[in-house]
Amino acid sequence: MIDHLLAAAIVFLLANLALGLWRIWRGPTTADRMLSALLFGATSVAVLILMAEWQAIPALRIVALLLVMLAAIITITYAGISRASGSSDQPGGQQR
Amino acid sequence: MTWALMMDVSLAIGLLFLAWQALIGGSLLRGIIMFIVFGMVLAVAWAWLGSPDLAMAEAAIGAGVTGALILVAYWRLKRVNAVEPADPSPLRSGVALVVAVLGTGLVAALGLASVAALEGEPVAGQLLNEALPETGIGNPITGVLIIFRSLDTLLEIAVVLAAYVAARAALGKRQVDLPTPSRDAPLMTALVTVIAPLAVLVAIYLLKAGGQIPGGAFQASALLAALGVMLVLAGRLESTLAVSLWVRLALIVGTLVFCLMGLGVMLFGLPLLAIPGTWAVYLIEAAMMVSIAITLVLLFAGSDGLKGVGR
Amino acid sequence: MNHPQIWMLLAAGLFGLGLYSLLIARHLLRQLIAIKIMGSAVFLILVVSAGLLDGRLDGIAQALVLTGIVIAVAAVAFALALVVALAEQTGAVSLEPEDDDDDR
Amino acid sequence: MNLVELVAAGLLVCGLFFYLAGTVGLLRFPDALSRLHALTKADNLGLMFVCLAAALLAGSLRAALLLLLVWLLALFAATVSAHLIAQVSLRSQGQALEPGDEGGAGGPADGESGK
Repeated sequence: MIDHLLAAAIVFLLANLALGLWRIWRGPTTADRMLSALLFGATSVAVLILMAEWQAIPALRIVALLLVMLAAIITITYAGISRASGSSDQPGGQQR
Repeated sequence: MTWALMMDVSLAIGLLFLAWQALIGGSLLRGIIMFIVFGMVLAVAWAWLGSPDLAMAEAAIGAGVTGALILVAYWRLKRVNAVEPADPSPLRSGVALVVAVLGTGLVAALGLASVAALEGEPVAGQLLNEALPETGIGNPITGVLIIFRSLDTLLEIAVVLAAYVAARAALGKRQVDLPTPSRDAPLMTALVTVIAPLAVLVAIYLLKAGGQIPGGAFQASALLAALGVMLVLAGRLESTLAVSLWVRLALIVGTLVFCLMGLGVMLFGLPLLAIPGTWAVYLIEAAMMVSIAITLVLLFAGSDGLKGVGR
Repeated sequence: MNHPQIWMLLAAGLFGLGLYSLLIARHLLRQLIAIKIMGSAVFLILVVSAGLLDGRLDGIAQALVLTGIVIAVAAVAFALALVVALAEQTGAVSLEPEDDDDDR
Repeated sequence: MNLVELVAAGLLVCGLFFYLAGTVGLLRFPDALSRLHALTKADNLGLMFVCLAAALLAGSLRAALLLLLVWLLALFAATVSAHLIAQVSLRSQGQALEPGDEGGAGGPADGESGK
């Protein structure tokens, strides 16, 4: 029973990710795209934690830990780049 | 439809969609971000396929370090105002489409044939499982990497070193600038203070645990490399052209220890590259971890050395 | 991995996408991403075609792919150094001449 | 299904609800800053519930501590990431700081908002 729930939760989270993809695809600003990368980080971590229970592979928790650090590193890189290059967004990237 | 089938299908569709987005259409920056996300989802896919080792390596290197490398290269290209190439001609797209469809068909046919040919148990894996208990190493992947296919691994760290030397030769003896602007962000210090010691701790844990459970030198060095990249970007490590003996030593220590161990055992009548015991496995792994991590960080920084920066 | 066929088809699809993009893209970074994605497809094929042993993936294939991931990142770093050097010296990020598109 | 599993299931459903809320916010909110606000808060709360549920199911102190570490780290990383992304977003809302930086690169056109 609980196995089914875990599996359903993982599939739900993956579907959630698919929704988040729309925001990356759409933008409109690069900040939005990074935001979605953040969403991917947070959701993949939850997927891995649940998968560790479902498949009974404890090592996946360590993978989740690595993924948290990784998402932070990517954001720092991106923020650094967009700051150092003045403006990463084209003028059209302004929001309403 | 079982849950497992749903997982297979949704991960496959997601990966295909992300690859499509990363490669075709849209701006290059969007493509790069999509590629990073592709790496994250691929890490989840490896986990789902039952390989935590590959998931760790993919998360830290495939998505993290590679993503940071490509983003920084994009930034450098923008700074030198490189001319962006025009769109390809329709004729060329048509030819490429035909080639790609043929290639896809060929790979699909080969792949499906190889799956269909998988009747019995895999012989090599069987032999591996039989031979593994004698070595005292519980993790089959570490066993393969260090004991059974040690020549591959030795050549592999030599290739990583060669890539560093070649990249240095390509960029020449000059300072490459890096986007290190977030140094004064108020929360950055706190983040670095927490993550840096934790990452070192987890890396050492992975190295030690890698003998028996998922983990090992490659995963640990991937994590350390990702940490190094973060420290460089947070302005805590600065690239320098000053050559330091320690950095040079750290670059080659993996290859050096592996070679010395491989040759040294011949003095005791063992064959070339034989591993005299589990202690040797851990020694080689530790040396490899240091070398690969520092090589990847220096490749990222595009420099000869690194120096710490005070606050 | 209950359905290896799905993963094989995924690998073929990734390979085809990468090949297509490699052939039509002119920006070197885009071509590099294409090669990386083709590489991921190859890794998938390698692991999936090795099959399962007692419900676990084959250790040898996993070790080979692990090696491959590390080599791939080193190769990418080298390729990026070449791209940056090219751009700094010639101002181009493509290996093709700008004007004549249709001569090949 | 015993009591522990029941509690874990409840926590899990709570967590999924917050994930859904975060994604809805990401899709529906009008500007980048409010989307940031929705995503980083809701998702981390969701992650907390998921971690609690997983810790209950795992039933070992070691696993629970590791999950706690994952959650704390995620919370921390999300804080800093949100701060940095907000900075970027604010800066791009104003004028372009170095106009020379853009045109020459041939317009990678990040802001194809018309798309």
